[in-house]
Amino acid sequence: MQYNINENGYYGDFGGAYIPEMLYPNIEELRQNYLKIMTEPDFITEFNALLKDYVGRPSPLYFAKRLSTRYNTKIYLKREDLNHTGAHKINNTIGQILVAKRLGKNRIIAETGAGQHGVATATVCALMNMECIVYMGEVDIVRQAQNVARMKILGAKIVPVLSGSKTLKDATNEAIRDWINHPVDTHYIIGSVVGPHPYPDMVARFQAVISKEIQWQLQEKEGRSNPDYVIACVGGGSNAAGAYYHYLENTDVKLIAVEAAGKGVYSGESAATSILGNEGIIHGSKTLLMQTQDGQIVEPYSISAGLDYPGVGPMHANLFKSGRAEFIAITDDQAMTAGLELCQLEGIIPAIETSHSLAIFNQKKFKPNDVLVINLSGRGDKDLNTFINHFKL
Amino acid sequence: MQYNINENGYYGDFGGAYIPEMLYPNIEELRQNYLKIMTEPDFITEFNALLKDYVGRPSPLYFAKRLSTRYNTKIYLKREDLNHTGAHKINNTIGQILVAKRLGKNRIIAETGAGQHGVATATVCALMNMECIVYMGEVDIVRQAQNVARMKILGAKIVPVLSGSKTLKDATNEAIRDWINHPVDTHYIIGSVVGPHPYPDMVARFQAVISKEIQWQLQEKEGRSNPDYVIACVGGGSNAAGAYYHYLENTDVKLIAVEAAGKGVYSGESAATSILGNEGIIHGSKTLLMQTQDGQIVEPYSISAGLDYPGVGPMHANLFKSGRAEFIAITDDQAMTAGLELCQLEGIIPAIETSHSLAIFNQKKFKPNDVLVINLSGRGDKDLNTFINHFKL
Amino acid sequence: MNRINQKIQENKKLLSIYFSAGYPNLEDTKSIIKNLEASGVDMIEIGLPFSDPLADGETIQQSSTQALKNGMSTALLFEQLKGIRSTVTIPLIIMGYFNPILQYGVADFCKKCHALGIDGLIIPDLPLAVYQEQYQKIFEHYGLINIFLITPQTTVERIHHIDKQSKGFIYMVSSASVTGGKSGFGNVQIDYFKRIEKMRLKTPQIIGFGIADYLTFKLATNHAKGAIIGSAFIKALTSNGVTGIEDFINQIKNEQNT
Amino acid sequence: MNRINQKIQENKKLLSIYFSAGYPNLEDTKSIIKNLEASGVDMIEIGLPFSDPLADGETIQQSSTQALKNGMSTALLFEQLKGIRSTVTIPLIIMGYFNPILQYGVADFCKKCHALGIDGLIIPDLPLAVYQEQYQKIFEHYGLINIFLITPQTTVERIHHIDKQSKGFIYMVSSASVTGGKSGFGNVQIDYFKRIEKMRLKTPQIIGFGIADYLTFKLATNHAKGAIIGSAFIKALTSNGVTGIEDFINQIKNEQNT
Ligand SMILES: Cc1ncc(COP(=O)(O)O)c(C=O)c1O
Ligand SMILES: Cc1ncc(COP(=O)(O)O)c(C=O)c1O
Repeated sequence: MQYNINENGYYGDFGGAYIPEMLYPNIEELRQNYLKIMTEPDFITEFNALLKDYVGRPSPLYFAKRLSTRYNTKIYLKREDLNHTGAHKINNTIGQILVAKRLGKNRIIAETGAGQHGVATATVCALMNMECIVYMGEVDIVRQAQNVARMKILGAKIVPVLSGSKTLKDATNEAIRDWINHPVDTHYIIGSVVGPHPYPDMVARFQAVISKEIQWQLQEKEGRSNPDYVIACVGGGSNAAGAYYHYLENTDVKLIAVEAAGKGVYSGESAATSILGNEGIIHGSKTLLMQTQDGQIVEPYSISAGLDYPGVGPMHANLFKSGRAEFIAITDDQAMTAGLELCQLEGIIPAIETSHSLAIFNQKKFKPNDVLVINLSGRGDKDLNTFINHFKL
Repeated sequence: MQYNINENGYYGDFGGAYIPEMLYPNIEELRQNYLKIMTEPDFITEFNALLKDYVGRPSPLYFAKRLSTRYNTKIYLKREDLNHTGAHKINNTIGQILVAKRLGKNRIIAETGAGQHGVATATVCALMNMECIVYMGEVDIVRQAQNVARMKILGAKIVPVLSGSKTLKDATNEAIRDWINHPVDTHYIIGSVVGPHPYPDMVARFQAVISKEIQWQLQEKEGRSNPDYVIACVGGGSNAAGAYYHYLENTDVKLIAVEAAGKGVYSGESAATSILGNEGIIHGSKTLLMQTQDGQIVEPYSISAGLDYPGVGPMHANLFKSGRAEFIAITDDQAMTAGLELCQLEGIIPAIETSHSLAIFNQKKFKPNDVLVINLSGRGDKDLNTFINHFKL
Repeated sequence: MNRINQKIQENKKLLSIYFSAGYPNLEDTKSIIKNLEASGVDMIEIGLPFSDPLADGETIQQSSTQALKNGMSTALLFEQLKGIRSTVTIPLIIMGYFNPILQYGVADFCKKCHALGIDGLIIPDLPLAVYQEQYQKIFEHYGLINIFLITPQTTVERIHHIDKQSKGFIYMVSSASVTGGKSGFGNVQIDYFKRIEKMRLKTPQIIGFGIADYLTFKLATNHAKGAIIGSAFIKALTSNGVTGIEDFINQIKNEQNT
Repeated sequence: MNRINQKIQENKKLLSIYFSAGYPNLEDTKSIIKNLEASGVDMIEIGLPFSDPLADGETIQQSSTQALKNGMSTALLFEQLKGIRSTVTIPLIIMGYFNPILQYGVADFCKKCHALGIDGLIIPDLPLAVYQEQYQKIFEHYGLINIFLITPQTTVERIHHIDKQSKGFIYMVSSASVTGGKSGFGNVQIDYFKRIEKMRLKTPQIIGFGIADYLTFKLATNHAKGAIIGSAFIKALTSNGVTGIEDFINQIKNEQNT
């Protein structure tokens, strides 16, 4: 079975490009060029040099001793939190800004939820001297104020989005509208493995550096390049896609995707797409999404802005449907508790998104000799107030 | 001439251990053991493994293209901002916690100004399961609120210091008093190359990894291991000590130390110790400090909490007196402007401490072929509000 | 022959009006349609509201959101359209995003449209290629015309391709914009209109986006078979309600001081 | 013979009092000294205030800070002490941190002390080794005794070493603490006092830190030649001023209800 994308832009039944004609030229330009650009030697050189010298890759694969002892299994953390700007998001924005440059674009738009993708986009725009406009839901602007400040200081323009649930989904709509309004000079840097083909594939390829590094790092540490489990949280699914990428077709490696169950999967305030969603179209892609019987998209909820999205990328829809990945839903409270536990056991403050992955130990037992790699997708500096308020510290 | 420490614990005329008898056993225990511990193979292995897998070293040496173009010279940034917790401080706290463990201590105290050292200490205490008490001036608690939140989440106890100028100097006094009160079980992790011997030397050795990496990284990039200039900001001087360390005796490499001139060197609100200070004793060390004719220590001022200190480490006092390093004073405004410039040219938000180093281009011209290494000692996430307010963004 | 094709053959410039079903009030659908026909409109696009209308500007977004809040749904819209053909004769087109149609079931949806006397569909986010591969047969089976869009950025090759696949008319988007953008046309648009005119496509074009009044309607229809008004009409509905429809249409059709 | 050594030879337990010069009022120095002597105190430590007294607790910190605010300085203290020996006969010791002394010039400082009739110095942050290497000759030249400290953590070897170097008395810090800590002694302190007693050092010990009242003074002097009161005295000064000194000293010397 094939878990990566096929030549038509689909992962099994999922994917494609369900876009209005207004976006056809942009998407087509990208589709025709992305693989060509990504395989040009000068692109590869520039991309790799920036990943190394600017982003700080390779990110370490850290054996979490105290956490491993606590749960009596072998836990490695893939330290994407140590990347420049503090999350995996920058792997993708570095890649896309280089693509945009080669496509002759000079204006960049992006959506953001947690603000990490917005910061990562504002960062590469500063680096490449491009105009940067970031769409962000008003709810997220409040709960991720720190990242808003960072974007401003980096020179980006932030446009508050007031429609819908005023979160990531709505910011994405607004970014797409901007792109329709600026079809020639603008590149839209999508922040996850969502959107019309070729975005899911392009973003997954840029994030694939994560699993590529895990392979040799684990070889160094454990004498084997395959862990038993790779575990990642899934909002749109880009950090998971990157962590799974080189293991997709290798079924010795079990994949676990962790979704946000908000106040409880069936509480009406949740973002657990795999359980609550079914097949449909969101943001140009056929995938799983949370929707009414009528096909209206449901407003999701999660304490973490980056998982507060009613869909998942088409790769993940296929991993779910095929059973290739196991999906686990984690509530706000479970995530917060697991996040705080990591702080106090390992001295690492994880993003609340990431904290969801760390909470799987409540739901699943592992064997003492199991080798787990948890993708530590981002640091929690943006979430300090949420932690402080949640635990009344 | 010798610029590193001599066997008596002095850099030229500076250094020594001017401590009350109450601290004699602690300091003596440390003095007798630190070099022995630091050269034990198992210490070296553990230290290096943590630097690599936990801290994320080596930190990149990044060629800043747009900044170099702007100032028509070759500027490399040593990316200590990418370290876990966001500054160079963790190099030292990792080292000291391993020393403390080997000395059988289970209670850790620290002072902090910017909060970076406090966070770095809280972090390693969580990692090693030790009690952590951090002394911090009340003024700094307000202006570095983000780091206060981080320390709390990491499980540290923060003790507000209300004496004196309520900043770094006073926090240091208070930490020393704590140590006097807890002479047996407690290790004091000093955060800079200050304090009684052997602290300046021990901290410098832990930070020396910075210049060790610069040597091979620059060799890779420029075919030479010696830059023309190494530039670093100096509060107590630990990031500078680390960046200079392997170049100290190599006078082909010019050293530039950047101090905080606050509202102007002679404004009465400054922390430019080399200009305003003279020889004296502060925190157990003979060095340069800002003092009245009567030997009372003067309360310093800088917009940056980490440079808001009336002394410098004895190594720097000697580098100044001997002329080995050039000292440049940068005002609040100059630093803020240079910090914002880096954000918008390179997509890197520096700490305000670090921003001082970036402002030297206002005061000094370099040749197009000069190779400069600026130690990017920390990231500016803790300073976002200060940036936003300063520039009314 | 499909009512759209019949209408196209009439020797006149066509005025088509878009509205969001269920707005301003849930039960306005039928009376809006009747009023539009009575006012002399040539064709109607009934908007099936969607929660996330990503090709639409604020006006249509808000009318969709309100319509959904009012309780509009696919089933209800079909319910409201029952018997519409007993009085209304002009072409009726349903315009909606693909997901609600997909959830209803594309075949069921088409079957229902056919039964109600709907003549065509505009589904902005159903790309031509997917339509052809998966849905064209169903549409044709139920005698529904699927309307394709072109924009100023559409390449010549693709315009010819779309022309070949099109029945009824081509929805010619006046400028690179979501709906409800600035109204009025500059030289860029006029050049584009002329460029398309010169291509002498087999399928007539109806221009949409940015048409709001007599002048823009006139300008657009100088170069095309007709023009579509959406956001401007919804704004008028918001201000003046169903009873104001006749006045609004008169203003479009007759030069007068506004 | 130095007044300290003479005093030590007296067959009695010694009460020594510390105060910060310039506190509560800038000009109180002389009258505090006189009142102390009049009240029967055996020895006085005159605190030269320092901005950053890192071995001191809150009480002495605050008195130092206030003294500096009042305008106290090294030169002024010397000025105030001029002629003190015309009336005061008990030993006078200056206790201060090293930096102000260094800035004055150690030799000048000692010379001045000598001229004024000061008998000794306590400089907590001037380590024994540095003293021996650099300053001992100067001190001796001016007949000043430098007083060294021992603490419960000081090793036996070091105690012997300090004993050998000491003249006058050894300042025996009662517990691991800055000044002004909890007053009162537990078993740990008593054991420590006994341990030192048993060492039969050549230099008499005077115990400081944690002595506040009759009971603690009594306990300490059971095991040592004398005891020093600092923070408790300063607190009394803060509450009752210079005129309350006699009462305070009486309370220390005589068992009574407090
Ligand atoms: C740290 C972190 N992890 C995870 C996510 C979720 O995104 P994705 O599912 O694309 O990895 C985000 C989104 O902002 C994030 O900031
Ligand atoms: C980022 C950063 N740079 C520099 C400093 C100054 O310390 P030092 O002079 O010891 O490097 C600090 C202190 O907190 C800091 O946080």
